[in-house]
Formats: sequence, structure tokens, C-alpha cells
Amino acid sequence: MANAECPICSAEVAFEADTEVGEIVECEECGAELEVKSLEPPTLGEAPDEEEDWGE
Amino acid sequence: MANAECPICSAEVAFEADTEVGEIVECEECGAELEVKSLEPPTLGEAPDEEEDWGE
Amino acid sequence: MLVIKVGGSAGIDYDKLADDVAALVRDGVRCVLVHGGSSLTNEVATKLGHPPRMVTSVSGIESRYTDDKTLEIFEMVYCGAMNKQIVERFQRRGVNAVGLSGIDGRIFEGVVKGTLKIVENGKRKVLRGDRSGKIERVNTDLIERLLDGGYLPVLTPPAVSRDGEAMNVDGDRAAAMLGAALGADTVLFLSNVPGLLRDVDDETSVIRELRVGDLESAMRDVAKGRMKKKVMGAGEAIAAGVGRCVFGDARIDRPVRRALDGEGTVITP
Amino acid sequence: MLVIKVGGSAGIDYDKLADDVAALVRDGVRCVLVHGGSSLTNEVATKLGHPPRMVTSVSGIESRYTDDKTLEIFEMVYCGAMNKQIVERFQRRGVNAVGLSGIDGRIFEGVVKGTLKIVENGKRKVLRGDRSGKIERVNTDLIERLLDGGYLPVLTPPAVSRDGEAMNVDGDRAAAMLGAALGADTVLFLSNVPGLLRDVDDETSVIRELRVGDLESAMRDVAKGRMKKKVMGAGEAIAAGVGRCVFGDARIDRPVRRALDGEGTVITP
Repeated sequence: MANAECPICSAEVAFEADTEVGEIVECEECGAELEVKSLEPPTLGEAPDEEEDWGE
Repeated sequence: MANAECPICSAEVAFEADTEVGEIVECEECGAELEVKSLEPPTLGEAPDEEEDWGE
Repeated sequence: MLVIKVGGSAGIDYDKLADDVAALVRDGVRCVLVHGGSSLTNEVATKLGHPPRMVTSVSGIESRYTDDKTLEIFEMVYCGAMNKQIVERFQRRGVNAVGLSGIDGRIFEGVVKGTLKIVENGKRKVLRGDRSGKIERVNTDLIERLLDGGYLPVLTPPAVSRDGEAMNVDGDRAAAMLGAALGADTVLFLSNVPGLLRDVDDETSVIRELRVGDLESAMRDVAKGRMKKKVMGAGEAIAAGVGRCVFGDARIDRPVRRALDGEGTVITP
Repeated sequence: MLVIKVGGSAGIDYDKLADDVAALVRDGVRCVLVHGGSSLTNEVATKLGHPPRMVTSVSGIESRYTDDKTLEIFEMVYCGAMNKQIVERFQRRGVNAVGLSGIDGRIFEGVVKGTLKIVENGKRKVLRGDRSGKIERVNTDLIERLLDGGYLPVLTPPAVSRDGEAMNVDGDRAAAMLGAALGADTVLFLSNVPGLLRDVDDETSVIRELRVGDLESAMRDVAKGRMKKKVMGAGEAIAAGVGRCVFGDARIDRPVRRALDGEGTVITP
């Protein structure tokens, strides 16, 4: 399983086998919501904050 | 070949083998412009008059 | 001043609606119509090989993922087929309607979301390039010019962002904010259900009356899917001064008149 | 007052057009835009399984056979995709555009033809159910209200018949009559050719100047297909008092400015 570094606390975050780009994962160390930026190489970024909204 | 009666001068107007409904034919007797209304039975009506127009 | 939102789902009878609204306009009632077009949009999008992708946000609200191609199809159906066919119905009845989207004259102006947090196949994801947005302002100058000229405004999403980009917005919310901005006495939400139903499968279980204080629980316990947005919209409209909102049935005869007479769910302050 | 008709055929650069018109509007020029959408309409109609049927009238003029289904697709493309994307381009440039069809506010009013006499596979035929028509009147009240409010009207076919039915009309003729009704100094016809060409295959063979008296022979000997309609429209506009008409190229930079400076075919009384 691939690992990536948490951009907030630099802890190791493990990717599941079926992790997809764009998926939201949580850093077990600091609990931050992270977004899978790429699989090759495994990279994480901060997930955009929660904005409640609707479209038609 | 089927024949129909000219609605203007009641002369006999012959239909060609490939005559279609909606086709414009001319009555050889009175020269009127006629519209083929149906093939079975062969029927003719006066063709609408000439209106010059365009669409997009 | 009366704002009427009519949905775009199947089963809605726009001729009956046009008869009723035409009668009101002839009686001198100042009306503004807002319409949807979701079911025809789904049909056309599928035929054009770009089927609709509905997504559910992490807070459980369903919306259409609107990429560039989808927005173009959305404009073709809402602003083209639906809007002009509704305007045509009024012209046939001697009412001089004018159809506009929220982009025209910046009637509906707001903020593009761009990114959405959704749940898909059990996974939480970030979805980008979504040209959906939220209305923050209704510019009523153009609408008032039309009303003063004796025209019937027939409005439709999309809206426009501050920097002039078209954006998909919820029609119910747009109608609610429009009602507030115009100081409407009543905003009607007509759709293919007789009102807010206690039991979604039982069309006789219409909740007849609600106070704005009950909306929170109604949102949580009763309203499902699209009805959630209507309830949200109604709450905002009343909070901004609209006299009352009514959820009525757009499939029946004289749908507007009967909703005005209280047939459906009436929401008051 | 300046009326600008821009075609809907491939190769036309709407961003360059928007830059140029936005600059003019900022300089205080009162402008009204009319646009087409034929090439996108053909594309969408084909994808939706209802390919366009062009017919040639007995007097040799080509037009789109517009049955109900075609008119709906026509509205989706002209009033939906094309109109709102042009309006959006102006909103992005800080110009408050308002997109309208001829049905809205009955801007373009006229008579539905219904039947057409065509030549198809060498046979003369009567064709019914054609929702094409001829404009007889331009109602300018709504347009003047928009101009007074500082809005840029962006207009498109279809038009409306006296009894309120939508009908397909020729955009060039609509622009010409609009120019006459508004008392425009100039009506520009911008398309994907640099002007009226002596030789259709030689883009350098632009006829630089024509008097309205020469139009008859230009129609007969030079103008082909769609250009015939533009020449007819220009003749009518000038006969009704428009100062001049210019056929210019919509594919180049500053297409409006250069046409105003006489680049293309200039037609004067």
C-alpha cells in the first residue's frame, strides 16, 4: 500500500488499494480532512472547507 | 396511369408513375397549377399561390 | 406582487398554468414567473451523449454536477425550449411575456462554487469544475422596468457570478430570493405534488399549514430531496419579509388561483 | 444607433466581437446586437436524430424547413446556447447585456407562412407545416426601455405571429427591419466572408461599394445563397431610412470597428 505525507502534520497517511484521485481521506494523527491529489506519486492536499450549497 | 379531374376546368389530368402527394402539376387544358392531394383515389386541388419568403 | 415558481418535472400542465396566470395579469395583478426544466434537461442530455450526473453533497443534498457541457445543455433547455415555449403560451393568450435568464441584466447574481464535496459509491470526494453556485443578490431594476411596461417577466436559471460567468443555481431558491427582493406578498411553489406530504407516497397526506418556526423540523423529518430546497427557500423568503409561501399542485386546473386560496401547504411567519 | 447582425456559421469569433462591441458601448454608442446560430443548430439537430431539412423555394431561395420539432431545436440553440453564451461574454466584460428572442415582448412580429412551394429532386412540391414566416413589424418599446436603462440588447430569432405562435425568420432580414424601426445610422452584417464577393471562391474580390440602385443586379448576378438575403435586407433597411449598411468579416480582430471604417462592402442610398 502506498503512503503519502500529511500536509498539515507530515504524518504518514496510508492509501487503500481502491483510493481514487479526488477522494477525501482523514489523517489519523491530526484528523485533518485531506484530498488525494495524485496516486503516482501519492500526494495529499488540504480538502476544501465545507460549503453548504445546492445546484438545480 | 391514374387520372384525376382538374378542379378548375374538370379536364382529365394524368398522373406520372412517380407522382407524389404534395407534388405540383399543371393542367394541360387550363394551365392551372394543381396540387396532388392523394393518390388513392387520385385527387387534385388548387396549389397555394406564389408567396416569396425565406426562413433562417 | 406575486412570484410563481413552477417546476420542470414531468406531469406539469403549462397550459393550465398559462390560463390561470393570464387571467390574473388581466385582473391587474403584478406577477413574475420562474420556471424549471430538469426532466427535459435529463432527456436532452442523455440524447446528446452527456447524461446528467446527479451528485449528493456530504450534507445529503442532491444536485446536478454542472460541467461546461452540462451548462450548455442546461441553457439550451431552460433558456431555449422551456422559456420560449412558456413565453409563447402567454403570447397566444394575449399576455406580452418576456423571457429572461438570471444572466440577462444580472438578475440573479452570486458566487460560483467551483468545488463540491460529495459522496459517491460510499466514498467522500472532492469534485471540481462544478459551475453551480449560490445566489447572493437579485437585481430587480430590469424586472421593474418590464412590469412598468406591462410585460410579464418569465425567468429561469442560470444565474451569473460576480465576474460574469454563467452558473447553475436552484430555481426554488432563486424564486424565494426574488420574492424577497420584490417585496412580494406571496411566493407560490407549484410542482408535481399537492404540497409538503407527511408521507411521500400518500398524496392525501398534505401538511396544510406550517409556521416558519416549524420549518427546521420539517426539513429534518419530512422534506425529501428537492422538497428540502423548497422548504429552505420558503424559510428564507419569509425571513426576508414575504407575506406567505404556498406549496401547490401544478397538475390541476387553476393551479395558481387554488394555491392562492390556500390549497396545498401554506407557510406563514 | 448601431445595429450589428452577426452570423451563426462556423469560424466566427464571438470573443473578438464582444471585445469590440464592449469598447463601443463604453464609448457611449447605443448598440443592438442580432445573432444567428445555423451551424450549431444543424449539429444539435443531427445529434438529436432530427437532421435539418433545407429546402429551396420555387424562386430559388434556400431555407430551413421548420416543423415543430425543428423549431424546438432552433429555440434551444438560438435562444439557449448561442444567446446566453453571447450575453455571458458581455457580462464577463462588464457590459450588462440582455438576451431576447423576437417572441419576447413581441419584438419581431409577422405572418406565419405555413405552406411553401419548393423544388426537391427536380419536382415542384407544396410543403405544409412550415413554421417559417415573414416579419411585418418590429416593436421597439422593449428595446428602447433596455437602452434607456443602459442595457445591451442581444436579439435572436425566432419571431412571433400575430396570434402568438413562434415562427422561424431570417436573421438578416430581422436585423434590417430592426435598423429601420430604430432609425439606425448603420446596420452591419458580419459573417464568415469579408463582404459581397464578385467571385465566391476569391476572398479578395470584395465589391467595395454599392448604391442601393445596384442591389437588383447584385442580387441577380453576384449574391449566392444566404448572401441573397443579406442584400435583400440591406436594400430594405436603406429604403426605410437607414444611413448605410456594411457587409463585413466577423473572423478578424476589431470586426465592428473595421466594418464601421468601411472595410467590406459599403451600401449607401
